[in-house]
This record gives sequence, structure tokens and C-alpha cells, in this order.
Amino acid sequence: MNQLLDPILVAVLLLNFVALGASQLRTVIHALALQGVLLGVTVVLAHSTVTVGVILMAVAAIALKGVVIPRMLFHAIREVVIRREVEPIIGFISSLLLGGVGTALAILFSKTLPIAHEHIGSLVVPASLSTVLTGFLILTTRAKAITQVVGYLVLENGIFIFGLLLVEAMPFLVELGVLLDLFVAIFIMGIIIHRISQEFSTVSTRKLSALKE
Amino acid sequence: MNHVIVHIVLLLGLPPLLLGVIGKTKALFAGRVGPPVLQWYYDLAKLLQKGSVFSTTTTWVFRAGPVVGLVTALLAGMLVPLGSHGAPVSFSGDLILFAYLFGLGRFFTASAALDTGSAFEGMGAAREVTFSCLAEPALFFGFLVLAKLSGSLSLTTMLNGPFPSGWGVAGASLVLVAASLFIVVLVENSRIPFDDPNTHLELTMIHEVMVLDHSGPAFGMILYGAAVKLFVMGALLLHIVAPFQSGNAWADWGLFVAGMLALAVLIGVVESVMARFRLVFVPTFLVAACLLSAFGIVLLLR
Amino acid sequence: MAWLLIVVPLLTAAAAAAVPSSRWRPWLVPLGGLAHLVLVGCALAGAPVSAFSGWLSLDPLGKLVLMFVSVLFFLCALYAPGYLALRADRPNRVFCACLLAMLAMMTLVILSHHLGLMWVGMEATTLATAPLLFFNHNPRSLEATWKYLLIGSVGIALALLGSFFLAYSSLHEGLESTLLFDDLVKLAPQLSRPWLHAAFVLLLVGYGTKMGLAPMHTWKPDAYGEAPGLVGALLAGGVTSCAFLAILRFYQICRAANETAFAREIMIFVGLLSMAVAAVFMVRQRDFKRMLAYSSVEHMGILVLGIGIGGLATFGALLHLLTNGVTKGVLFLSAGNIHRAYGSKLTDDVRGAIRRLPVSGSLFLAGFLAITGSPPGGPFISEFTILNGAIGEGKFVVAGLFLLLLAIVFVGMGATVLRVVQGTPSPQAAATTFQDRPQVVVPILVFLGLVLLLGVYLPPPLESMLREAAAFLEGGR
Amino acid sequence: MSEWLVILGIAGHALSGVPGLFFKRDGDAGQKLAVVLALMGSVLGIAGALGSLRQPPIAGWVIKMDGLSVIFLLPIFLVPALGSIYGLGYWKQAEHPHNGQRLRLFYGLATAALAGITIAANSILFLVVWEIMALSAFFLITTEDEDPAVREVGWVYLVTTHTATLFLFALFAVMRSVTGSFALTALPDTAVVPGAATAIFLLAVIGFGFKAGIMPLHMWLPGAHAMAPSHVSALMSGVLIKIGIYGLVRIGSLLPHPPVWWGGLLLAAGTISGVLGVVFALGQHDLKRLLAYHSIENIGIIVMGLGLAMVGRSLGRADYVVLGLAGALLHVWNHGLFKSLLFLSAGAVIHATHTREMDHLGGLARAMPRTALCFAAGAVAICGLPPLNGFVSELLIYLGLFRSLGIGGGTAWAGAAFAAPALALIGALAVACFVKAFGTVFLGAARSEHARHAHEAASNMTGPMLALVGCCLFIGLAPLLVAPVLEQGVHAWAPELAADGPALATLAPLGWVSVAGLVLIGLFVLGSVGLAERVRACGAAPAGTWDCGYAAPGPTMQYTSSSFAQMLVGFFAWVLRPRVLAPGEQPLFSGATRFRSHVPELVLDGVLRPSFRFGAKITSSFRFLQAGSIHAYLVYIVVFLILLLLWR
Repeated sequence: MNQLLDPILVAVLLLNFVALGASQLRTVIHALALQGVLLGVTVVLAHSTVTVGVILMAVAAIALKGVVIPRMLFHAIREVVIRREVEPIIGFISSLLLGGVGTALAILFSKTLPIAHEHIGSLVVPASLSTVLTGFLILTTRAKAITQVVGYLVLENGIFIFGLLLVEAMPFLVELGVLLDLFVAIFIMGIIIHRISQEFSTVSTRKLSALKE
Repeated sequence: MNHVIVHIVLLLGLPPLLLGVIGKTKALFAGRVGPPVLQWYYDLAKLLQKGSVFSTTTTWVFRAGPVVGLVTALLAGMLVPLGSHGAPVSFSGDLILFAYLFGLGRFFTASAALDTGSAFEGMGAAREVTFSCLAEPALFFGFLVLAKLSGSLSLTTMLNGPFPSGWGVAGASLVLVAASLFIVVLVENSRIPFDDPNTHLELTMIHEVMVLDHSGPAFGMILYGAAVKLFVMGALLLHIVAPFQSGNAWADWGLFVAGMLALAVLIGVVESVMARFRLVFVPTFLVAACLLSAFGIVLLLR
Repeated sequence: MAWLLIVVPLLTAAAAAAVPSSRWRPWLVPLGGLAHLVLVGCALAGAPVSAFSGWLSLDPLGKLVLMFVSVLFFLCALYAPGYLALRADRPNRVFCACLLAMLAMMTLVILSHHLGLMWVGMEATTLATAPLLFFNHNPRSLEATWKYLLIGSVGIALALLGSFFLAYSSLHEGLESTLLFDDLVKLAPQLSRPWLHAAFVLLLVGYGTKMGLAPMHTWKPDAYGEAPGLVGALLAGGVTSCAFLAILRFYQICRAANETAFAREIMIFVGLLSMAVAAVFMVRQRDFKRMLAYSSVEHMGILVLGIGIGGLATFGALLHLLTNGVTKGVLFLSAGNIHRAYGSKLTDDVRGAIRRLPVSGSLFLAGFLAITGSPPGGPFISEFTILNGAIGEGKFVVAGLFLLLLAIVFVGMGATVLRVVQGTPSPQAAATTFQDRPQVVVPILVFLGLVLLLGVYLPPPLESMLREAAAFLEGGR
Repeated sequence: MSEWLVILGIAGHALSGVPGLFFKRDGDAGQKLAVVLALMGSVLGIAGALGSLRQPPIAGWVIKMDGLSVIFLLPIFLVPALGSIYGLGYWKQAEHPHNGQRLRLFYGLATAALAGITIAANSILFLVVWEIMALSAFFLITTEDEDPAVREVGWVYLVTTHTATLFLFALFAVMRSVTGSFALTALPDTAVVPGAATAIFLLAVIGFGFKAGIMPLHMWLPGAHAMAPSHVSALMSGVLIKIGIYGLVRIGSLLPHPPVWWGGLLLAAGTISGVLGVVFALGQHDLKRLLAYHSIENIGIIVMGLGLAMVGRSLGRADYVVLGLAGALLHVWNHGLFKSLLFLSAGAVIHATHTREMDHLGGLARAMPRTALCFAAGAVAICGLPPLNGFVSELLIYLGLFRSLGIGGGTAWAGAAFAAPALALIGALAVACFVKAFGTVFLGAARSEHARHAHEAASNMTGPMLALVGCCLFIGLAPLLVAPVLEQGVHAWAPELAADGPALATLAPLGWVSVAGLVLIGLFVLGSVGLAERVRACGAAPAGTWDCGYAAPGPTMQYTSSSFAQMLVGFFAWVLRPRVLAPGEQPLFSGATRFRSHVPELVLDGVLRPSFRFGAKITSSFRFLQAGSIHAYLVYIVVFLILLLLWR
């Protein structure tokens, strides 16, 4: 495991908290973009031998997670003329606290799992799990559809981090397939958010509760 | 063979006499001279000569009622032994036929009453069938006791078998059964204290109110049938309370007739000394009768 | 061969996207379905299906599901042109293309023995079906699509994490980490238990979301309620089967790793929970399409329950996969017709369907009776087999709960269905000019035929397929 | 050979309704064709059934035909055939264009399925035909589904029958877990873990009890019988509910060496159904509901006989087995005959007056003499009175019960003896109830316009009824002729008796029954002739009813069915819970007032509906979980995930 990996993961964790704490939608998306770039870098670091494939992979990740998707999100915001604030269902402080608790729990849980000797002490597992939890937190505590997309992306990032542990197992093609799926998913979500804003003149999913018992 | 003939003769001939005896007894208690003992024979003969009146609402059921009532009573009479003599018709299980024959009679007499469309007769029919619903189980509990004692399911052996020895082994049960059967006999034959054959308050009558509309020969058949029914059930009871036998067959016939007359007198006495119960008490007594005979079988089985 | 199975539908999809005439385009769907059916026929006949150094291959389990999905799709495809002709107001380019793409992706999931690849395919089906749900382009369908997409994606993401855990559980033991299904089964005994357990749970929850197991089923009533009946049938019969297949693969790994007990008790729990939740929501259900969705939840529960019971019930569960699928075909399509005829799917407005639509109404009733396990419907045999399995395994409490829940479901579902079909047609019946036409009725009749066939007689080849699949599944060790 | 005749017969019935689907809705050609097919089917079927008595039982993997099957096959082929003839007049296709075809289709299907059940040799086939029968019955009950009341009773029936089916699923699953196959074969003694045997028995009692209508599982029965067309009621009450008895008998035959409490349980259940059934019947004022409750009563009597037979089997008392089972099986026939006779007569009344309300009828005996005669015959038979068939079967059961005192040697089980007075009570109550029914409907004066304009039913309706009367009379007068068939049934149930079991004729005075019956009829004829002669001789004058001097007795003054039963209903008010809507305090010279009394269905209205409402309330209290908030949905996923992660 590369020494540089852990510091970057720490940064990723911090970015989780930014995403949780920020009140401006732009800030959140910026944090997300930065997280994406960092993850792209980690790909390179995770591999013991850097090959063309790895570089390609990293570039793809950075391009998608760091540039394309954030742009799409900004576009969506711009297109959908709406207030730029995040609409938290619970306050920022409490979401931060929950995030902290979540991270702690994630670390504890990762302690219960046996780690392979070469990964002993590395932050990968805790970081990925806590990022996953952060993603869930954003998904469940933010009203705006866009913010939920952000949450989903954070979730994906968490999983992506875990992927670093088994770069050997994960063939290049599948990695690309995963990224492609992610891209398409976000694309369709973007379309739907656009529709939502047209139909309901808001992107708050609070309005999206007509279908119920 | 002779005994069969005697049986039939008695069955056909004796019943009105019982009614006469009952009437005479009551008259004596009342300090009256009363009608002659054979009065009922005259009445029946008279009724057979009389013209009849049929309500325009009635149908064949109205005419079938009296016939079935009489026929079933007579047929039942062929199943019970008189005195120490076996019944002409006797087979294992005839006791059930015995009970159900009366059921058939009840069905048609009650239907005949309803056929007139009269409120009173409807009332009478309702009471008749209602009370017999309670009398029936009492009768069958009694049968259970007798069957258990005699180990047989035929009236003849049941009634001639265990007595008087039965009194030795199971006196208590027999007393209970006798008591309950006595109640049943009184109710089924509409005697005081449960019913009053010759009251004039239709509202209080059970059996008599059913036949208000019958007249002439049909009415005669009804009266005769009722008498036969009393005779048959009385014979049943007599076996339990007075199982006396002399060695001689013909003497036994005498004993039997005497016994029946004594029973008539007893009924007469009861009717004279007791007042008629209010209608609402009749069910109570019948339930009591059921319990008595049920207790009788329990005593046997313990 | 394997490539063909996937590529042919994709090409047809592309063609559908290209064809200009929206009158003729729908006919490409049955065409693609037929082609796929023929290919599957060859594959079953023994043509070697393997590509990508074993990443794609066809095992007995895959054979069963593939055959079923292909038949189901073809019959639904036969229904499509008639349906789309009725909905001429709506553009159908995306619809047709996505239908075929969905078929391709389902095939990919079924064939792939590489867990990552399978994941990609599964997520792709989610994405391919989203536009189908949005076919009606009204706020309700929009909401349904959004929920389906988000919940589905989140769930599937968990499945990916689960796959990673699985891979890591092998890596951890110093073995070379792999996501190849066959290798994992071989290595199973040495896998690290904690990672394996966590992985199984994550995968069950993840693919369970796609399958619609409670409590991850929440998207289902909305999606099935708003989507065209045709799409509902495909989701309830096809996509869910693929997700179930995925779960089965991991169950198989658990068996190979001697973790059967753990996997089974969790599956029994989830299965009963799903049945219970479905039962609760089916009682007094006023929307008959949502009711069908809950019925689907219930039957997914039954599938998982059957696997959890094991023994004879495994066979029953696999059979139930087929019987439930075809019966759902009857129900969703006839419900779609009734919906068309009344312009409403609420029991307040829909009465006397048998008088209004003699064929569709009767079919809806028949489908209800079959799905609730009345002989001689197919589900009767499968559910009865599962019950026999449960009692044979000595799981009397499970058997009792199973029957109790079936009874509750029957009461809940029956009240709604009878209100729809019986009586004199309500005024809304005159709302539309829709009538039973051959093109929208014949496919349903074929489905019903299959239901009854499976009920009274199991064709020997099919039976042997089922037995092989069950053996393959139970023969993990 | 003979089994193929039976299968042909089944096919005939199954297809009888099909051609009609292709004929005009307002023509009766399809109906005539259906009747012909049904008749052919019945002739073939009965021929096959009787023929199979001459050959050893057929025991294949699919079909199994022995004495029991034959005993149940005969009424199954007889009653529906008569019913479909009756339908020609009662349910003319021309008068019911939109449901006549459906009715006949399912009428045939139900008949065929019933016959199929009795010859099914494995549980899968059994369940399939069972459900076909149950569902066809549902469609028959809901023939007039435009009427909400009909939909209601249909729904109740559907729920009950499906519950029963689920119990049967469990039953056969347990059996399979013991025997290892789906074949309906006797459990090997060694294999029977007591638990499994008891489970099988109890599941059978409940599962089949629903169909048979044993109290308290009868809740579907009164409404369904009342609401269905009358020839359907005849089919259901006459043969369909007996199939529950068949299941009970069949399963009982597969369980060797039952513990004695099984028989005791059945005896108790039978007694309760018998007494309560007739008591509830007394409370009814709807003619068909009354008859329906009597079905429950008679099922009770049948179950008593079966219980006695089981006791006998546990104690090794062949005489209990023979008398009890033969009585039960014969009563299955008898009830099939006289109950369908009664329902058909009731149908004729309804067809003529368009009301089932007894208190609106009266005096029909003059307008419809043949129907009245048929109803009277049915009433006498169902009360178990000589000389008709009901008496014979009850006699057998009585003899068995009395013998349980230990008469005839051997061990006694006096517990059964106490059922005899109960049976007597049932009989007496039945007499009361049918005097009430016959009297209020056919006798006295008409109580309403409906009744005043009644007309005799067409001959294609009275014909089948008279045929049934003939059957009742035949069994009542010549029981010796049917005894051998019954014995075959008994031996199929208890094979150990086939070799050296006592003959029915030696245990029961069947010959005497015929003699008594003939004498009774002879005396009756004699008496009536005599009476008629006297009346003619002495002259008879018509007059109005003498109402104890009341000047103007009117029809409304007659005793109604409710007032007739008022005392008895009072005795049993503790179980009947009659609802009385009586006028309150009336002023002087009060105007018109109403008095109404009604006996609700105890189990359905008293227990089930409230509990179902409660259940629905509970379930709907969970609705908030699906409130449409996607956030909540995501939370479910997380929570559930964590829960499962903490599983181990």
C-alpha cells in the first residue's frame, strides 16, 4: 500500500463532512467534484505497478467523477431556476453530528472485520464504509432531488474506495462498465430532475409523495 | 295366539273405560254422581253418527290428522307388552319405533290444527310440539335405564325381563324413571296438572285447543286415539311400578286390567287433588323429568 | 452463441430506435423476442454457450431462468403492438428500444458468471426500465420512476459493495482475489467467514431491492401501479427473476462454504417478512394494480422462503419462479386491459368488469384464483411443493405461518378482485371504447394456458431442467 | 370396465354446460341439450357405480373405486340430474338470458368434480377436483351477482372454502411426510407417530368440517343455500356438503387404530351440530335458511354415526362400527334425497310466489297440492319418522348408541349412550320445526298477495320432486335391499370386518321396519277410507273456521312461523340471541305498529365479522409505513441492512 494513500483518504473523509455541513448547493457539489478527483488519484496509488490501463482508468474516473458529473449537476441547478440552498430535513449541526457518529461506527465495524496483513493499518476500509454511511445520510436527510443525487454519488465513492483493495480482482472492463452505469444513471436522474422541476416547479422531493397508501 | 287376540281386544276396547274411570273418580272426589263409567263409549258411538263441519280453509291434512293420530297410537299399542304377556309385535329396537310413531302422530295432528288457520289452534299446536320436545329426551333416558337393566332393546324383554328382580338391583333408578315417566304420561296425554282436557279457557289448553275445529266422526277418532295413547303409555308405566306376576297366564290378564284401572284411579286422584299449573311451569316439570331419568341412568352406570 | 444472445436484442433495439414509423416499430419487439427465443432454443438444444473465458456461460440454473425470461418476454412482446396501437397518442420509440435493451441486459445477468459483470447488467436493467415506467409522462409516473431509479440504484450499489466484500473475503485468506463465480464456489471453504456473512447480507439486501423483498420493496407498488401492465408483467416476471438468480448464486457460494444454516435462516426470515408485509398492505387495497405489486412482493417472499427451507422446497421455489411469472403475466395484462376500459384503477370506479370485458374480466379472476394457489393453477403445485418441503424438513411453525399468510393474502386480494369483476358495470365503464380485441387478449389466453398446463402436467423436459437446476443449487457440496 | 362407465358419466356432466355456450341466449335448445347430456352421464355413472360393486375394488394410482366411492357416487349422479330437469322449468334460459349458460356450465362442472373427488386416488388429483368443485359452487352461488346480498354470501363462501383448502394442503402434506407418497393409502401402523396421526385427524376434521358445515364451521352455509337458485341449493345441500363427510370418512379409513377420544370428539361435535342446527332452524323465518340450518343438523347426525363407528374401531366393537357407519352412510343418502326434495319444493314455492319469507305465505296446499304433498313427504322423512327413509338411518344410529351401554356383550363405552336422548331431542325439535314450516307455508289461509296468486309448478319441476319422494319411500319400506351396498361401504372403511364382520341385517330389524311401514300405510288407508265413508254417510257442511266465537278471523290472525317457534326460541335464547324489534309503550287507540324478530347467525355475525373488522383495522394501522416519503424508504433499507449485519 502506498504511503500517500492514507492522507488522501483523510481528505476524502473531511470532504464528506463538508458535503454534510455546507448550506450552499454549489459548495456541496464542489466538495463532491474534489472528492472525485482525489479518488481518481487513489486509483494510481492503489496499483503497485502503474500500467496504461491504470492511467486510463484514473483519467476516466477523474473525468467522470471530477468534471462531467459535477458539470451536469451545475447545469441542472442553472437550468432549474431555484434557490441555491440545500434543504436539510434535519439541521446541519445534527447532520454533522450524525456523520461523526456514522464515521465512528464505520471504523468500529471495520475493526470487527479481519483485514489482510498487507492492509493492516490502512484507512481504506473505514474510509469507504464511513463514506457509504455519509452517502446514506445525505440521501435520507436532504429534501432536494439534486442533493439526493449527490448522496448517491458519495455512496458510490465509498464503494469505489473499497474497490481499491482488490484492483487485481476487478478487471478493467468491469471497472469501466461500473463507471459507465454510474454515468448513465446520473444522466437519467438529471433528465428526471429536469422533468420534476417542470411538473412540480420545484426539485424538493417533499412534493413527490402522491403515491402512497 | 289367543293372547294376541286378547291383546288386540284389550287395546281396542279398554281405553275409553280408563277415561270413564278417571271421570268417575273425579266426580266422587267432587261429591258428584258423575257420568257413568261407560259414558265414553256412548260419546264415541254418538260422534260416529254425527254429521261433520269442515272449515273452508282446510285441506286433506285436516282429515289426515285424526286418522294418523289413531293409527299410530294403535300400532304403538301392538309394540308394548300388556301385563306379563309379550307384545304381538316385538323386535330388537322396537322401542325407537314406539317413540317415533307418536312423533308421526304429533306431526299430523299439529299440522291438522294449523290447517284451520285459527290463531287458537296454532297456539295449541305450538305448545304441543314444544312440550313434547322436552318429553322426548325424558322418555329416552328412561329407555336407557330399562335397556341397561334388561340388556335388551325390545320393549317386551325390557319390560318383562328385569322385574321384579330389577327393583332389587336398581331400585333407586327405577323410582326416578317411574316418576319421570309418570310426568311424561300426564303431559303427553294432557292431564291435570299440566293440561285440562275439559276446561273452557282455550288460552290455557294445549291438546284440546288443537281439535276445536274437528267435529263428528273425525272428532270421535281424535278422542279415541287420545284414549288409546293414554292406555298404551299407561301400560308402559304400569310395568315399572307394578311388575306383579301370578303364575297363571289368564290371571295375569286380570292383574293387568286391574292395574290399569288402578292407574286410572290414581290419575283421577291426582287430577282431583291438584290444581292445574300455570303454563310456564310445564317446561320446568318436563326438564325435571329429564333430569330424574338422566340421574337414573347415571346411577346405573356409576 | 453467448454473444448472439445479448447482441441480437441490442441490435433490434438499435433498429427500433432507428425506424421512423411508429406504426410499424412496435412489431420489432415481438420480432426481437422471437429471435431471442429461437437462439435460446438452440442454446438449450446444446449449442455451446460460453464466451470470455467462462465469464459468460450457461449453467442449469441459467438455462431455466433464461428459457423462462425469453418465453415471458416473447408473450409480452406479442401484447405490445396491440397495446401501443391503443396508445397511439404516445411516442413509442424509446419504449420499444428500452424493452429490447432490457431483454439484452437480463440475458447478460443470466449468463454472466462474473459477479462484477452481473452487477453491471443488473444496474443496466434498472436504467433500461426507468424510461418504460415513465411511459405515461404524467406526474405520478414521474414520481414512480424517480423512486424506482433512486432506490434501485442505492440498493444495487450495496450489492456492488457486497460483491467487493466477497472478493476481499478470498483475497484476505491470501488467495488471489477473484469475482469469478466458479472460482468462488471452488474456494468457498477457505473464504473468511465475517467477510462472507457481511457480503451475503449486503448482496441479499442489494439484489433483494431489485427483487422487491420487504422492506426494500417500497418502490414496487408505485412502479407497478403507474407503469403499463405490460411493463409490470416484465418487471414482476423477468427482472425480479434475474435478481433472484443473482441471490441464488451467492446462496450457492454460502452452501459451498458450509454456511447454509446462516443463509437459510436469514432467507426464511426475509421470505416470511415479505409475505407478511404484502399481506398487510393487500387488505382493503383499493388500487388493483398496486395490489398486484404487493402480490409480487409476497411471491418474491415465497421464492426466498422456499430456498431457505431447502430440500423439496428448493424444487418448489424454482417451479414457483415459473408459475408465478406466467400467472403474473395473466394478471398484469388483464389488469391493464381493465384499466384501459375504465380509465381508472380504483375499485371505487371499477365494477362489473366481467360484464364490461367478458374475456379480460374472467382472465383477471382466473389469474387471481391461480396466484392464490387454487388448484389446478400452476402456483398451486409450486406452493404445495414448498409446503411439503417445509413439513418434510420438520419446519412446522414455518409451514403454519406460510399457510396463515396465504390465507390473509387471499382474503385481502379476493375482496379487491371480486369488487372489480362482479356486479353491474359502474358508469365509468362507458368512459372508453376499449373492447376485448384478439391482439390484447390472445397473449393473456396463452399465459393462462401455460398456468393451467403447469398446474396439471409438468412436461418431462421442463421437469428434468428443474431437477438439474435444483441439483445444481443444492449440490454445492 | 365399470370405472370407465363412471368416467364417461363424469365427462357427460362436465361437458353438459359447454354446448349451451354456443346457442342463442334466449333459446332453450342449449338447456335441453344440457339436460340430455346430464341424464346420459347419470345413467352411465350409476350403471358403472352399481356394476363396480360386483367386482373387486379398483385401486390404481389415479383412480380408486371401492364401496365408499360407490355410496357417494350414487346420490352425486342422481340428484344433479333431477336438478337439471327441474331447471328446465325453474331457471328457463329464456327467463335468465345473461346467467343461465354460466349456471349450467358450472352446475355440470360441480357435479363432475364431486364425482371425481370420490374416485381420486392421490392427493394432487383430489385437491384439483376438490377445488374445481369448490370454485364451481362459488360461481353457482353468485349466479345473480348483480345483487349485493348474493355477492356478500358468495364472498363468505369463497373465504371459508379457501381456508378449508389450505387446511387440506396441510393435511396432505403431513400425510405425505408420513407415507412418503401422494397416494391416498392407509398409514402403515409402524410409521404413524401418534402426533402425526392426530394432526392428520384434526386437520381433516377442520378442513372437511368447513365443507360439511359442522358447527361452528358452518358459517358460510345458511346464506349460501338461501341465496343460490333452488336447484343449486339442492345440489349443495344434497350432495356437495356430503363431500366433506366423504373426506372425513375416507381419511378415517386410512388411520388404523384411532384413540377412543377421536370418536368421542366426533360424537360431541355431531351432537352439538345436530342440536344447535335444528335450534337455529327454529329461529328462522326465511324458508331456505331454515332448510339450510337443517342441513347442519343432519350433518350432525351423520357425524354422530361416524363418531360411534370410530369408537367401535378403537374398542374393537364390530357392531358399533357396522351400525354407526352404516347409519351415517345411509343418512348421507337419505339426507341427499329428502333435503334436495325439500329445496326443490321450496324452489317451486318461491317460483310461484317470489318470496322466501314464510310469514308472507300460507294456504298454498290448495293452490299447489302436488308441491304440498312433496314437501310434507320431505318433512316427514327429515324428521326421521316412519315409514320414510329418515327413520331407517336414525334407527341404525340409535341401535348403535344404545348398544354402547354394553348391550350385546363386550366392552361398553357409555359415553356414547348419552347421545341417544340428544338424538331424540333433535328429532322432536325437527318435528316442531317442520310442523312450523309446513304449516305456515302450505296450511291455513294466505297471508299476502304473493301467496294468494300462487300456481302449481310445471310438471318438469314436480316430476323430479315426485321421483325423490319415490326414492324416500323405497328406502323407507325396503331397507333390506340397500343393506348390502352399505355393508360394502363399511367393509371398505374397516377392511378387518370384510371377512367376519356381523351383517347389518342381523344387527338391525330391517325386515320389521318394512313390515311396520307397510302396516302403518295399510292402517292409514283403512282409517281414511273409513273416515271418508262415515263423513259421507253422516253428511258434511262447509263453514268458516270457528275461532272460539271471534266474529271475523282473518289471515293476519294466524300463528306465524315466528310466533309458532316463540316458546322454543325462548328456551334457547342463550345461544340464539334473538333480536326483537317490539313496539314500545302504545297510546290508547294506537295506530299501526310493527313487531319483528330475527335470529342472527351466531358465528358469522357474532364472531367472524367483528374479528375481521378488527383485523382490517390492525392492518390499516400499518399503512403509514408506505407514506410516499422516499427518505423513509431509504431509511428502511439502512436499518434492515444493519439489523441483518448484526444477525450473527
